[in-house]
Amino acid sequence: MMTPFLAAAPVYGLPSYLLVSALLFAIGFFGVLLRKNTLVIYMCLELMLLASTLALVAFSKFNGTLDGNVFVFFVLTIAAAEVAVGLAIIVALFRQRHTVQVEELNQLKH
Amino acid sequence: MSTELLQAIAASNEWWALGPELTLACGALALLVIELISPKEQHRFIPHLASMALGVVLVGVVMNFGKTWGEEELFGGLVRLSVPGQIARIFFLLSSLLVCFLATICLPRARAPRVEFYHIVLVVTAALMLLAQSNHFVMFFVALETVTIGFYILVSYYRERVLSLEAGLKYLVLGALSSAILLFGIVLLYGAVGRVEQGGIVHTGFEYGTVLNFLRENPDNFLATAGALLVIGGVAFKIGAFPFQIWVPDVYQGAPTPVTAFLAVSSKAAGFAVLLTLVHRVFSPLQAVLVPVLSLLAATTIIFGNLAALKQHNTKRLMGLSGVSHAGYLLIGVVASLTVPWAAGAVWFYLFTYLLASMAVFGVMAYVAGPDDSGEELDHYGRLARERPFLGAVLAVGVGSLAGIPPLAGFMGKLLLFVAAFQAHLYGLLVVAVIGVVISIFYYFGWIRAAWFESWSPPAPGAVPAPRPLPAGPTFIGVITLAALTLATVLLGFYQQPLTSWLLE
Amino acid sequence: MSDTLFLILSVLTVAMALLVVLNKNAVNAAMCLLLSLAGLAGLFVLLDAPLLAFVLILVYAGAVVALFLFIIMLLDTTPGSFKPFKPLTIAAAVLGAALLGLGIWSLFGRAVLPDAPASVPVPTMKHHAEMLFTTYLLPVQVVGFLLLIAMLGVIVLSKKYTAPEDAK
Amino acid sequence: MPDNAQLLQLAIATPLGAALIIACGLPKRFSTKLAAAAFTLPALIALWLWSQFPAENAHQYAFLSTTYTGLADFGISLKLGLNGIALPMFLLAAIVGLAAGYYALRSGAERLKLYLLLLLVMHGGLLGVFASVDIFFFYFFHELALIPTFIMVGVWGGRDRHYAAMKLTIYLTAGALLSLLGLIALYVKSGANSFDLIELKDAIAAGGLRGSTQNWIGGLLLLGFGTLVSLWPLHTWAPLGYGAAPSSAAMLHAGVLKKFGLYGLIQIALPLLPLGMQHWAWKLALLAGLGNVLVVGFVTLAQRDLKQMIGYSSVMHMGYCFLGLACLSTIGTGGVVLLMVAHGLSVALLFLLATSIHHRTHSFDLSEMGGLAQKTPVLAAFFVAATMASIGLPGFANFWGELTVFVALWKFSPGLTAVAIAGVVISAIYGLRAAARVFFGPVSEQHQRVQAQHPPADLDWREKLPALILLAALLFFGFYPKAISQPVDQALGYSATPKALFTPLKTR
Repeated sequence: MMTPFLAAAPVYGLPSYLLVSALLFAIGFFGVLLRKNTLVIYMCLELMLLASTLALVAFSKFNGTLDGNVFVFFVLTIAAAEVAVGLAIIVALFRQRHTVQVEELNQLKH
Repeated sequence: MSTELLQAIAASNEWWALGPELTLACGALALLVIELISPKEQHRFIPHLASMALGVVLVGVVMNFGKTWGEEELFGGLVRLSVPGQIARIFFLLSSLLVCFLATICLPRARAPRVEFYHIVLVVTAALMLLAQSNHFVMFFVALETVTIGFYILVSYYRERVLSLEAGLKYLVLGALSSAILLFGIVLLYGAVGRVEQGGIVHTGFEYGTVLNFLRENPDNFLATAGALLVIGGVAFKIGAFPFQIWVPDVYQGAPTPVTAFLAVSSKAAGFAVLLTLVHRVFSPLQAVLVPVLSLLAATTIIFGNLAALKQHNTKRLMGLSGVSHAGYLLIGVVASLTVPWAAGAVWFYLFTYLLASMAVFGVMAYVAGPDDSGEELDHYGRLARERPFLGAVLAVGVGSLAGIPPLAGFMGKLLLFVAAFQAHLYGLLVVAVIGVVISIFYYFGWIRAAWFESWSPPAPGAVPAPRPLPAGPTFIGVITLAALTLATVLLGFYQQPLTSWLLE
Repeated sequence: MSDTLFLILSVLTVAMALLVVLNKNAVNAAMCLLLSLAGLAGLFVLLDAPLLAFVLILVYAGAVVALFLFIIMLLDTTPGSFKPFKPLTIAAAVLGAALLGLGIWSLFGRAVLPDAPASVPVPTMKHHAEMLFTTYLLPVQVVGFLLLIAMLGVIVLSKKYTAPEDAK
Repeated sequence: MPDNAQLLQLAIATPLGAALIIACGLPKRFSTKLAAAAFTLPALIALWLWSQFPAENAHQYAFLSTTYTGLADFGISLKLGLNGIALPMFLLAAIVGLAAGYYALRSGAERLKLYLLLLLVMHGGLLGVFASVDIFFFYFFHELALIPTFIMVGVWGGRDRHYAAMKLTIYLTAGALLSLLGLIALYVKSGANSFDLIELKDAIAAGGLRGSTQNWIGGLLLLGFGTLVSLWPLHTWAPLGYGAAPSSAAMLHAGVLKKFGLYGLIQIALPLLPLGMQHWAWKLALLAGLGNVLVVGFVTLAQRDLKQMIGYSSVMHMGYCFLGLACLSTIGTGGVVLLMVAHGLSVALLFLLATSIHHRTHSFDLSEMGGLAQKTPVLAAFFVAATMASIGLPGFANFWGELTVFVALWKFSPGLTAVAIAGVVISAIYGLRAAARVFFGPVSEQHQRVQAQHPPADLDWREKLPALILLAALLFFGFYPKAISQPVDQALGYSATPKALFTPLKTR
């Protein structure tokens, strides 16, 4: 499936960047689903956001508009703020429960 | 990009048009400053300052209602002034005012810091208002994330309680996941639309209007359709539609009661405000895809929400899951609004009745709950009607309105949605909705039964539970607020002129 | 040249991202995230966005990953493994994988994409600044408030609070 | 001096307003007085309006008034008025409400203020139902009256009240929602875009509705209204609910509120959906004849509990109403209206007397009673009279209703007429047997013990007055049925004639 596409594009163009972006996004998504450790889950969430920024930058270049690049600034800022709040919650939780494993954080009944 | 062009864009930054948002933001800053400079014993006045700021802005917006500046795009197209935007402003201001009222009941009891709470509520309110009026995906995403991050903090606000922190964590993980999905959707739209040059000005796929034009010409563009669906999926998370509702019960239960109310009312309404804008002004050429997707979403949401709520005894989880089913009914309105334009007004009408009723119920919950408000069970309402008949009556009216029992406002909301659905020929969805309403009678009625029909479940033999302390009697302001909410709920059931004259124009 | 670089960088980014997910040790995961970020920054440079690459390294490598490492060391947790496979997780994973496959397949089969970069000069810091402070001035202000409430939130969540009633 | 239209508004507003004032915290002493006044005034107004009613134009609405509530764009407005069919029902609501209210005032119920408040809301809703020309408000007032019923059963009810309240709520809400869907369907499909019954009639007369559309809307309405009127097999809520309900609530619900569905079928379904009703007529008649009359009749025979028995008997009598309706003729429908009024009065009287008996015997179980007539001759006389009325003996209003229905039914189906007449025999058996068990024969052991502790006294005035009101009305209509039949006849002549069935309909 991939061979004709790679063969047809001697210079790696937009599709290749999008492929990398999609893969990163998927890896992050599965990480969130599968990992137990909340910290690693956060890292996977960051990966998903970064995947979007890669696609943004690539689109920005190939579309010839700068707006995508500017949006990346906002995304990075927001992602950093999210991490800060998330880590603060983890630290506060750790003080009470001494664990960061999601499976053990289940006082809320299902 | 030439300097002149930049100056022209800068000139369209008309800050005065964002007066309400700016006032709230400045008010939020002022709260922090006042906390710093005033002596500590006077800090208990700060909540009232926040409420006053919200009240003043609310009055200002209501007084200026109708004097909108046409369908005007400001800030180079980032923000768009419109009548629905004004309605959304009023909605969020009213809701936040009531959240502040709930917070004055709950926060002192939980011994939690206060000033920061009101600060965040004010900022989130301003962001919600911007979100409903945004006309540009960058603005949309930034405002949405401000709201979301504010909610992460508010949900985990009781840092002494594991449940609150756990809820915050869950909300954060799932919220960030949905944000990432939404962001990817925006990126795909941006990429698909590309560069559009019109009259010397370059437009991008971030602008709603440009996306709309693009989709009109290429309604079957795969990338754009995928992006639109991802964006809708992200919004569906905010409104708690199936299958994105998994966070709802846990987060609602763990969050402090005022925050639960804020989530249930404002966050959901924001989702619908955005959904209506997107469906009508951005993705309308994709109706062939959107109608089946949203219809399926609505049907499964109603069924799931009602069935899941049936088993609940914890009142906050019950409110959460029944809120999911309300989102389902509202989705029917959104679907109907694609063919019957006035249905958008009906959605707002429903949201207003939902605001009044659920805030009344949350007010009663705040009084009934002890210091720990996440473990409130239906059984705790056993003596409510006898000991506190006022709270019992408020609860009955609120729950009745949520259930959609005439003559209360909630019934009128449902009626308008049903009529709209009929006119849009959504018969299948109507059947599902009616089944949902009948199921919902079970659990709503169970709640009223718990409060009014005493001793409905005999206590287990042997284990005599310690008698719960009497629910706190409401303060004067509490009585006034709850009575006003109740009265409005009853009156809107009889006489809808004040709302319909706005919403259904 | 740039083709080779692209191959190297993209393989680095994706492989390191995979290792973030697969690594049992949280510290190693964080280090892998750092390397993945470095690869990503390289890709940004290839895409004519050196400024963004710089910011990415500054914010992520300098602050976010450092924060992660700091917290991991602080909490000193046992290495986390994978969640047991619950039906719900499996269903979501299968669904996600199917969607991803479909997405990638359709991306290259059906999507209409520009194949050559538009001929625009490499954006400089001035270009970015002009846009941020004219067109996007309002979102910049909003983000300022976002950072403010995030800061306040972190303070509230971390600082011990004595209620005024207790203080008396 | 307000004009008659305003008086009609006043009659509905009085109980609701009084309820609001009591809700605001009026002291108990004033509350009872206010409630008494609020129960009396609508009855007086109803009598006055009856005397003023232009009998020769009974098919048109008199005393019309329209109030806009903000939904004028949807064709919803509070439009009040009475025609020849609505007038007797309005009168019934006012009379039964008066009796039930007086009975409640002195019933000494716990939390009396709340009880009166709910009863007033219910009464206001009932009056509103029959005075509404707008079918949206018709439905709305019904729900307004229904909600207090649930609460009253749940709070003041007898045995099994929680289960009964729950079952009542589910059945009746589901029924009401189905009928609401039917009404909305009419609204959309008729093209009138109005809930105003007059405009709906005009729109349908002008455009007509396709037969298939009529069929499904008619089915929806029959299912919804049928549940509300306890059509077999959807009747199971009724005996249970009435068995548990406090007396005043049972009087108002069984006597008046339950007639909502029949009234809706007569006023809305028959004139607007003639083909749809024709489609369902035989099915309805079979369900009602075999189910309501025969099956429920035998079940009633087996009852040992006085209140349950009355509950079942009311389900059974609804069967006659459905049978009359299924005839699709002026005479049959007119008989149904007569029967509705008569049954409303008699069943309310029976529930009242059953509660009075319970006060004296402390039981509803027929096997635990006996010989009460020696101690309470007046009560016995009232009960026997009520039973005879309910069976349909001449001299009481029920006689005319049943007679007219049977005459119409004979043309429709002689077989079903036989079934219906067998039903009369059944109801005579259980009615007279119950009267005999309670009042005559030897005193049971159980009852002797109760009598020793609480020596029974005869009816006092607080019980006698409401009972007298109901009995007098029964006798009045029994001897002068023209008072109802004339306006009904007039009104039906224009709307529900079989003629309408055969006029050619333009298909849309």
